[in-house]
Parts: sequence; C-alpha cells; structure tokens
Amino acid sequence: MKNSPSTTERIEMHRKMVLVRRLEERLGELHKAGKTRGPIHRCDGQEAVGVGATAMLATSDYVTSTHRGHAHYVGKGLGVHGIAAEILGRETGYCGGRAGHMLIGEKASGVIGGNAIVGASIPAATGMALSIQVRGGSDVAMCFFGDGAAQTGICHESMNIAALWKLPVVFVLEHNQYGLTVHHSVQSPVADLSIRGAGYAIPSEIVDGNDAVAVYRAVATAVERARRGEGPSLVEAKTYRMQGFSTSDMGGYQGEEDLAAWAARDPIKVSFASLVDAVGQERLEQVEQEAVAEVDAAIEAALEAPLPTFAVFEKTAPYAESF
Amino acid sequence: MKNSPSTTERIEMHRKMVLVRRLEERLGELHKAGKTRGPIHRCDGQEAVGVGATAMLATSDYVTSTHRGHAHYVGKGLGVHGIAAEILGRETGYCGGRAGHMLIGEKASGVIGGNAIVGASIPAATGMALSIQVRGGSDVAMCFFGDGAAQTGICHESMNIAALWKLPVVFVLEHNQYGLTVHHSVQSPVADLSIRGAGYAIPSEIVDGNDAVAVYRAVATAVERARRGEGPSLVEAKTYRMQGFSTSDMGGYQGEEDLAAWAARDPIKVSFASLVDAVGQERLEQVEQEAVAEVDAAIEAALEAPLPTFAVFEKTAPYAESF
Amino acid sequence: MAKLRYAEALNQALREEMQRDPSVFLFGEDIARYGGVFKVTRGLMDEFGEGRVRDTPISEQTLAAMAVTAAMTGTRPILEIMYADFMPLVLDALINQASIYEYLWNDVSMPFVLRTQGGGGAGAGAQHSKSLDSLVAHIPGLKVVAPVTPADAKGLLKTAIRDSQPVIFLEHKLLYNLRDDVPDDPDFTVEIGKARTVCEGADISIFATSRMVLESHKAAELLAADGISAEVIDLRSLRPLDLSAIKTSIAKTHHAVVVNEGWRFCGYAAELSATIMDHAFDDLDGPVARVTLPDMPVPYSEPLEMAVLPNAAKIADAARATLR
Amino acid sequence: MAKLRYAEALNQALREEMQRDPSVFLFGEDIARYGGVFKVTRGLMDEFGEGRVRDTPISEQTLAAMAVTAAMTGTRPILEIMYADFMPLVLDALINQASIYEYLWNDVSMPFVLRTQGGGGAGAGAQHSKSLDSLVAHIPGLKVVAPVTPADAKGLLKTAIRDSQPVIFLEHKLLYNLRDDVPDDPDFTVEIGKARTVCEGADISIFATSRMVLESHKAAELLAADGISAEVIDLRSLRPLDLSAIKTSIAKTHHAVVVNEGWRFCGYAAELSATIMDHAFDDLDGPVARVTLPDMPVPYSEPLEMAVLPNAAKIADAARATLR
Ligand SMILES: Cc1ncc(C[n+]2csc(CCOP(=O)(O)OP(=O)(O)O)c2C)c(N)n1
Ligand SMILES: Cc1ncc(C[n+]2csc(CCOP(=O)(O)OP(=O)(O)O)c2C)c(N)n1
Ligand SMILES: [Mg+2]
Ligand SMILES: [Mg+2]
Repeated sequence: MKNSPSTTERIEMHRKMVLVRRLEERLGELHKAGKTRGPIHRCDGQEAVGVGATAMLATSDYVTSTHRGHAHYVGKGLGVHGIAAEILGRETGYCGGRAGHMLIGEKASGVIGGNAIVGASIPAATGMALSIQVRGGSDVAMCFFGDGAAQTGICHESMNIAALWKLPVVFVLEHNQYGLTVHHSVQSPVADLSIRGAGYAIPSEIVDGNDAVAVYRAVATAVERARRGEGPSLVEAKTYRMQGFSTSDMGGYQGEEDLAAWAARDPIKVSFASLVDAVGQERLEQVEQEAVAEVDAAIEAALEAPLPTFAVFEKTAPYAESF
Repeated sequence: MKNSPSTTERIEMHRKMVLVRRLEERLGELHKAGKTRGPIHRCDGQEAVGVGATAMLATSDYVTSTHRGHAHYVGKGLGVHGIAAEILGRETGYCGGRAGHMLIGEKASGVIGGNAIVGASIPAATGMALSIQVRGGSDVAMCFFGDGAAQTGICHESMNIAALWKLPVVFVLEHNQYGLTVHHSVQSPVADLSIRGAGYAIPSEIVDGNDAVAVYRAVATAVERARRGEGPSLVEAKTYRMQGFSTSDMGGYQGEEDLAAWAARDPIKVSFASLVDAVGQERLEQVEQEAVAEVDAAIEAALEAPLPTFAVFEKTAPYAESF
Repeated sequence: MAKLRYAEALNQALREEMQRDPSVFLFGEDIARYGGVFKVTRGLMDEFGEGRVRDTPISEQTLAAMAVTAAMTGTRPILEIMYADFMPLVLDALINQASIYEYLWNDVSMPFVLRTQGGGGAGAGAQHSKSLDSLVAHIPGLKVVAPVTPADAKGLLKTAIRDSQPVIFLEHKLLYNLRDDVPDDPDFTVEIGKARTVCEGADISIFATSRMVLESHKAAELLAADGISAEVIDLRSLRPLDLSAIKTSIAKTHHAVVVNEGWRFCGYAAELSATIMDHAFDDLDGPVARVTLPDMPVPYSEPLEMAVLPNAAKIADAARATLR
Repeated sequence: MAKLRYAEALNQALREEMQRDPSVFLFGEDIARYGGVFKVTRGLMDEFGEGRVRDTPISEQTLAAMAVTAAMTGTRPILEIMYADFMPLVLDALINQASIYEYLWNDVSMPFVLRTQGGGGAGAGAQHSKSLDSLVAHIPGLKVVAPVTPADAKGLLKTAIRDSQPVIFLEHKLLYNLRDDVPDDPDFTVEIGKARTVCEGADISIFATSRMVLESHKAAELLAADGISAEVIDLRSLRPLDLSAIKTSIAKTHHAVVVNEGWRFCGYAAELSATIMDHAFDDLDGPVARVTLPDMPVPYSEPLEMAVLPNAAKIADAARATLR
C-alpha cells in the first residue's frame, strides 16, 4: 500500500509508543507520590497519533505541539532524558526547567514547540510553513491540535490562509473525544470535524488514531503533497483520552464502557498484534523492555539532577531592563 | 411561493432602496465638495441585501451591522434624518455626533448597531440571540457581514456556538466580491463561502443579492426557522460593490466590465422591472421622487443642524474618573 | 457568619444572585457539568439548569463579545475565562466593544461580569501564571476588582453582578482554598471603589492588590521586627481607585510601596505610582517604590518561579530602601 | 539628503532592507496590490513579487502568530496591522507567544517587525482613532518605537528590521504626509533606545511620544511667550526607555510633563511618571504632570474629537500648573 511504513519504521514506532507509555505511567506514579509540581497532561492511549504522524518527518521539518505533547516530542526525536528532566523542573531538562512539560521546545530537532494556549499550535505551524515557502525550502511544518482546539478562531484563520497560499503544512487533528472535561458533543454540533476542510478546499481524511500504521499512511500522503507544493491537508485521527484531562482532574465524567472499549484497542496492543508475525514476539518484547528501561533510567537521572538556580544570564538578556 | 413579500412590502423595499441610493449619492457629492469628514463607506448597488433581509423583521428583533451599514439602518427602520445628521457629525444625529456613520446604534429600533471592527457584527448578533434564548423570547438577531469578515476567527467561533446551542440568529453574508481593495480570490480559496455552513450543520443558501425579493424569501425562511427554535441559518447574498471601498479609496482595481455587468443588474432596476406591471410606472416613480425628496430634506436639515459641543454629561458618566 | 473557602464564597454569591434575578446566567469552559476547574461553579448547573449554566467551546474571543451584547439586551451574563493569561483574547470585546457603547449610544447599559484568575506560584508555566491587570485596568468604562478575603470575594461579586457597568473580576489561583468568615446575609455586598485597611501603621504605606496583599501583610510583620510600622492597604478595587484612602494614608506615613504581581513596565504598579505622584506628591518624603514581577516570563521550575515572584521579603526590602 | 514624506521614508526603508536581505518579507491587509491604505508599501509587490509582498485575509490574530514563528525559522517578517485599534487581536501572539520564547527555549530569536498606526484627529471614530501604546509597551522581550520625523521613520524602521528581537513600530495617521529631510545613505540607521531633543530648555522638561511631540513643540512656543523655557524630548523609543536622557533633562529643569495620546489610567504616561519617580524623585521640585486623552472613547464629530485630544494648549497649561 502506498506510503506504508517499512517494518523497521514500524518497530521504531512501536518502541517510541512504549517510551511514551512508560513515561506517562511513571509520571502518574510520581504525581501520586507528590513528586511532581504543576499539572501534567498524559496522552496514554493516544500514542499512535503523535508517533505515527511524525515517523516520516526529517529533522529539519517542524512540529508544533499542544499542552499534551509527550508523544509528539518523542515522535519527532527528543530524548526521554531531557523530557523527563524538564517535566521535573531540572537544570538538565531541554529548557533548563524554565519551560515545563507543556512548553518544551528544541529548535535543533524541529520541535518548536509545545504550546499551552489552546489552538496556538495551528497558526504557529502555518507561520513556519510560510517561512519555508518564502525561503523556497522543501521542508514541511506539522501541527497537532485537539478537538477542542478546532473550535478556536485561529484554527479557521490558519486553514484559510494555508489553503489560499498553498503552504506546506499538515494539520493533524487529534480527536480524543474530549475538550478539557466536556465531551465533544458539548463543543461542536458536528462529530467529524474534518468536514470543515471542504470549506477551504483542503483535502481531509479521517483515520483510526489508535493504529499507528493508518496514521502514518494518511499523514505521509499529506506530507508528500505539502512537499510537492500542493498545499495543506487535514488528517483527523480518532482516538480517546484514557486518563483525566490532567493530574488535577477529579474525573468521573468518562464512561466505563467507553474506556473499556478503547482499552481493547490500545495502540500498543494494536501495534504489537500487527507486528508480531513479521518480527516475532521475542524481538518485540526486547524492544519494549529496552524502552521501559530507558524511561526508568531517565526518570531516575532526572530525580537526581540539580534544580536550576535563578541567574541573570543569556536567557534573560532580552528582558534586560528588569535587572 | 413560500415566504414571498406582499406587493405592499415590495413597494416599501423599493422605497427604502431608493432612500439608501439617494443618501449614498448625496454623500458622494458632499465628499467631493469637501463637506464630509472621515471615511464614508457607500453601499450603492448592494441595497437589496440590507433592505430585503430586514423587511420581515419586527422592531423588537435585533440587527448588527458593519462599517457599510446604511442599507441595514434604513431597512431596520431608522430615519434618514437621523442617519444623515450623524454622518455629518451633528447634534441631531442618532448618536449626537459621537458615533459617526460606521457606529450608528439605536436601541429602540433594534439596531445595535454598526461595527467597524471587521467580523465583530457576527458574535454581537450571536450574543443577542443567546440573550433572547435565555430570556425565552421569540425574537431573532441578524448579523450582516462581508466576504472579508467571513475569514475572521470570530466568524467560525460564532457559527459553531450558534449551531451548537440552536440560537435564534440569522447570518447574512453580504458577498460584494471585495475585501477592502482585494478581490475575494485573494482572501479565500473558495468562491462560495456558504459551503462552510456544513461544517457546523447550519442550513445555508446562496441568493441573488441584487434581487430584494430573492433575499427576502431566503431570509424569511431563516427567520422563521430561528423563531421556531431550530437554530441559525446562513444566507450568502451575491452582490457587487459599485463604488470604491470608501471615500478614501483611490480605486483602479475594479474591472470596467464587471462594473458594467453589475450595473445592468442594479437592484433598483431589478425591483422596478419586477414591480412595474403590478403597480404601474406612475406610482413607482412617485415613490421614488418622495424618497429622493426625503433624503434631500434630511441632508439640508443636517447641514443646518448645530455641531455638538463637548460637555461632561450623562453619556460621559461611565467614564467619570476622567473629569 | 460561616467559615467558607474563597471558592465557596464565590459559589454562594453566584447562587444567591441567580436565585434573586432570573436574568443572571453563567457561561464558560468546563463550568457547568464539571463545575469549573477551580470549582467555583459547582452544583449550579444542577440547580439552575443547562440554559443558565453553560459549558462552552474554546472560543474566548467570541464568548466575551457575546457577553457584551447579551448584557445590552436584557440579561446579566457572567463569563468565566479560565486563566487571566487568556485575557488578550477578550480584549477586542472589552476595548473596541464594551468600552465604547455607553458613550456612543443612547439607553444602553452593559451589566456583565467577566471572572478570571491569574497569578503564579503553582508551577503552571509561562502561559498560565500571569497577572495582566494593567491590560484591563487601562480600559475606560470598565470596573476592575480583585478580592483577597472570602468575604470580599462574596460581597464584591454580588455588587459586580448588580452593577450596570461591565466588571472584570480578578481572582487568584492561590486564594481559592483560603478559609475565613463570610456573612450569610443575602443582602451583604461590598461597595466597589473602597479600599480595605489590613493593618494600620505610621511609617510607610503599602498599597497592594490580590494575593500580594497577603505578602504585604507578612512584610509588615518583618518590618515591625525592625521597628518600622507599616500600614497595609488592600485596594480591592483596581478601577476605580479609592483615592481618598490612598491620600489619607500617605498624609500620615509620607512613604509608600506599591505592590502588584504583574509586570513592572506599564504595569498596574506604574499607575499606582503615578496616581500618588498626581495626588500626594507634596506629602511624599521619598520616592514610591514599585514591587512587581520582573519584566520576563514566569518560569516553571520551583526555584526559578519563586525567585522572580514578588514576596514579603522583597516588599520589606523595598520599604526599607525608600525609608532610608 | 532628499525631502520625503513620512510614508515615503518608510517605503524607502522597506525597499532598501528588502534589497539587502532576501529573508525580509511583508504581509498584511491591502499592502500588496493596492500598496497599503496609507500607501507605505506602494510599488513593493511589483519590485519584489507576490511571494515577498502579500495581501492577506482579515485574520489579524493568526497573522501575528505566524509572524512570530516565521521569524523563529529563518525569515524576517514585517506585518502591517492597519489600525492600532486592532492590536487587541494580536496580543495573544505577542504576550503568550513572542514574549516568552527567547527565555524558554535555546537558540531562538524572533526578528519580526509589526507596523501599525494609531491616533485621532481624522474623524475615524471610536474604533479607528486609538493609541494603545501601553498594551504593547507592557510586554517583556519586545521593543516599541514611535518615530515622528521622516528621517527617524526611515532610520528606526531599518534598525527594527535588522534587530533580532520583535519590534512594534507605531506610526500615526496624521504624520504620513509630513515632509522633511531624509538621508539617502542605505546604511543610515537610528539606534533604538535613544531619545531626541527637539528643543532645549531650562525650566521644565516635556517628554512626549509620536504626534504629541509636535504638539509639545508648539506648547514650548506658547510657554516661551510666557517666559517659560521648556525642553522637549521626543522619546522615539517607548521601550527600552532612554533613562539617561530623562534623568539628565530633569536634573536641569526639576519639572516634567509627560504626554501621550493614549488613555490616562494605566497608560503609557503613567509609566513615564513612575519612571521619573523611580529615577529622578530627588531632582523634582513639583509633581510630574500627565497629559493624555481622557479615559473615554474618541468621539467622531470634529468639535467633540478636538475637545478630548491632547494638544499644545493643554500641554502648556499642565506645564504652567506644575511650575506654579
Ligand atoms: C485559549 C485557551 N483556552 C482555554 C485553555 C484551557 N484548556 C487547556 S486544554 C483545554 C482543552 C483542550 O481540548 P483539546 O484541544 O481537545 O485537547 P486535549 O486536552 O483533548 O488534548 C482547555 C480548555 C487554554 N489552555 N487555552
Ligand atoms: C479587524 C479589522 N481588520 C481590518 C479592518 C480594516 N477594514 C475595514 S473594512 C475591511 C474590508 C472588509 O471586507 P468585507 O467584510 O468584505 O466588507 P465590505 O467592505 O466589502 O463591505 C477592512 C480590511 C477593520 N476595520 N477591522
Ligand atoms: Mg480533545
Ligand atoms: Mg466585501
């Protein structure tokens, strides 16, 4: 099938999904143990979207993310050591503890970056795509955004501009059924948001967001179209948020049946089942164990790393008047 | 045909279109003679939209308008004396000269009101529709907005919310082919903006915006739907801006052929031709002459009315700290 | 008199005013079914129904514009904006809409309340920790209040809801769990425009807003240990200001510190300093000291965040410096 | 040295910088085919093509956010926002985006310029006549400039384009037709952060921004007739401020008036007053007088608009009052 990932790529996606899953689980434990600070937004159950959609990107391509970005970060190539350390506010984090988990940015990897203003990832990627077009490059910019973010005005404005100028941007709508605590039916009168692509003549597709391979295929087609200069595409990945909105969420509004049904379609299970014949159970389990060990090591290292101390240094220079 | 205006209503629409036309022409002359101040946005050639869309409304219904609101004002029942005086900055204007032509508001007539922030008429009417729904009323709120305004984020947000909550609002998109000086093809990748209604499950229709009867029919259906509690509708009225964007526009970018083609379909001509058999030429000409005389009298009165003098009075009370 | 948490006091004010006046309604993100991420609107949808307590899409710009026109047409909307950091999204509605119509048009009033919460100290990062008070306090025709005590939270919210002008109601994420006495009387209100004296003093006046009132109170204790007697004034109303309270206090102490958690440059503390310049220059024996966040983003990691937030020690230092 | 209109000087700066650096590009409403409603970008699309000079849809919020990220990824965007009144729409991009990333992330810079024009006096009404300087001057990490002369317009715009930080470039609708000498030298630039002395004086310092510099200059003439010698300083850079120019002038005159066309409360003039309080209190022999628009919407009709706008007479009155 066109734009299908190779077996090597599929194993790598599997590995990254396990990295993210383990990270989420460890963060959950640390939160319960009172060892985290500030809200943390887990994406377990949604890993296939972030990992599948970024698997075909080059380092020089750009990704913009949301408050729920762990899978996007890992997918685009950030290491779990720097992510874990940033989330735990350490000097060794990607941003020296200045940013926190919602705002991780790492320009060298094309992750610029997390964004906790809902919807803001969308014009951010559109602006990068404009930059690429003005410079005459062949990179693409990709934004992730949620079903809640799709209701913001900047989503509309960005799609209109991107389509009008045929910008090399890929819109990845991560439809996890919920805004913050409210079901999508309380946020929008239409269940399939990709219908809106037609309003901008943007090719749009719905994919199974729990199947990394399906996500990969749809997004790879969109990426190719963007690189050919044919403009933006919209991929709506249907998935489900298995945890509360964040660590501060009291929960209680997600249906048990829904949770069970989606758990049965866990993206890591789906990936495992589809790979096991070709790759063998042993190899896959080894990949998983190594991923788990990598995250555990990252968490331990982060917990032992020093907290930053405030200093007036090069990062505060643009704000020099204060000091 | 369902929701067709009666002959009386059609004569009244004809009269109002002539009122607006004469007003526009006189303002054009006054501008050339250096007797106006600030930009004035003429709507000649587009009168059928504003007049046709408001003809079936009650006084208690609300209308929100744009920077190009003369036809909306007259359609909803404002008098040309108060309008002309406001445009000329007189004490006798609807707002005592404080507002100017882009911002005329007259709560008693349900015109609240003009709005020179592009797009702002849309959430304004949506908010009034929310108020109606909360109070349990059967009024409707209607907003006019342009093809340029349709690209703003608040257009998207408003339509989503209105459809989600089934608010009694009617969206009248006045598609006059231009934003400020740029053709719609430079503002949007789709020519028919009503296609976007589907993204919110909003019933949408395109009508000939130079035919007041066609506008009336489509809008009356939308108004009925809103009054029945079935939510918003979108009517896209195709028309054409016959003058420059405003009195400050240097022009030169509108095609002569386009202008000629649309001039042949002038809404007043269309209306005249469709009424003349039923009503007779004499009667129609009399209606027109009376309208012209009414505007001329309004302009003369306004020119002779006193300019306001600044005073700290009840209108400045909310800003009392300044004085 | 019951002991209530600040969030509960707000909830009580909302409930009482909704019972009293059927034209009051609430809307905002996650406020109905969930009861608000800071739990201020808990139980209200159950009591008043989905029509009067509405969850909304994430569309702040439009929601605020809707509050303006709903308020002009017979209702009293109360809009919750989840974080003050999102206030930039509603400024067009406030500056280009709400602010102008009472002057331009006849017979309009705009009785809406926009509630939001700001401030740092919770590890929420650069996009969820700001105090943007000066952006809203700059807008003519609006009132801006920022209660600190649960009683003021209730009393000012009730007054705000009954006011015929727009009121921006600024809460603070670290105040919601503060517990204190709150009058039960459904007619208990607190006048907008009146400051509250937290403690009297003779040597220096500290004028503070929102959570910084608590830090200023602690600063007064630090200063007392040095033999300096500080008067702490909780402004409560950021606009209009209680000029007479400011003048009276400075006439007594001849020195002032102004404290606000927002940025310094063009921030709310600048207005306080300038106001004192305008109205009390002759009474001043030293320059007014400004204590604010430095002009930079709020960092995430705890030691960084704590280093930049204004606090009691910094306020006390500023007081000592201006007395020197 | 050629005599150019202010708008032409800006046009020349844009052209020269686009010739010099292919990463500079322009976007905004009606700027390409039509050349801008104030004609600043005339002829540039013809010279540089549709790729580098772009007409945009009416989507200010997104356009500003795009400028931020385009600037972080290898280009130097220049965005025109047609009226300063629309700046509320771009504040999320400035406050929650542009302002934070140089601190949060490694190796990013944001070389973009946002040009806009504000101010009253043209009968444009309450939504097209405002000066909202303090909203942008409040934002850390941004520079804000407001040239008055054609030469400064050119020199500051060139510097702004070459700067690695975001620069908000504030023009005024009544300045575009001002004609004066402008250096031809393509390397002519004006440093950001340096004030300009318009006229020297001994009795009082008048610090002004944008068109109010011209009114202040006229006020100095009115005052001279009364035997009062006023020094007028054009701040040019609203952020960062030229502190040394401010201090030096006050050390000489011991009195100050600050003038800004925006609203008074929490306005830019408040920061000037507070800055003087911070840095020059001991040199002051009287309170700093603030001259601003009153806190109300700009009315449309000429006599109303003229009554509320700050002008030379009001500035001179304020100077006399503070000298009394
Ligand atoms: C402009 C803005 N409004 C509100 C919020 C608060 N908020 C954070 S996440 C969220 C829900 C986002 O829903 P969605 O886009 O579907 O993302 P998900 O959390 O499901 O990943 C809200 C309302 C915010 N951060 N920014
Ligand atoms: C938010 C905002 N951006 C830009 C403008 C400047 N402007 C005024 S009208 C206009 C074009 C509007 O086009 P359209 O909505 O089609 O209305 P029309 O003028 O065609 O009636 C523009 C860009 C404005 N007033 N408000
Ligand atoms: Mg979601
Ligand atoms: Mg148009």
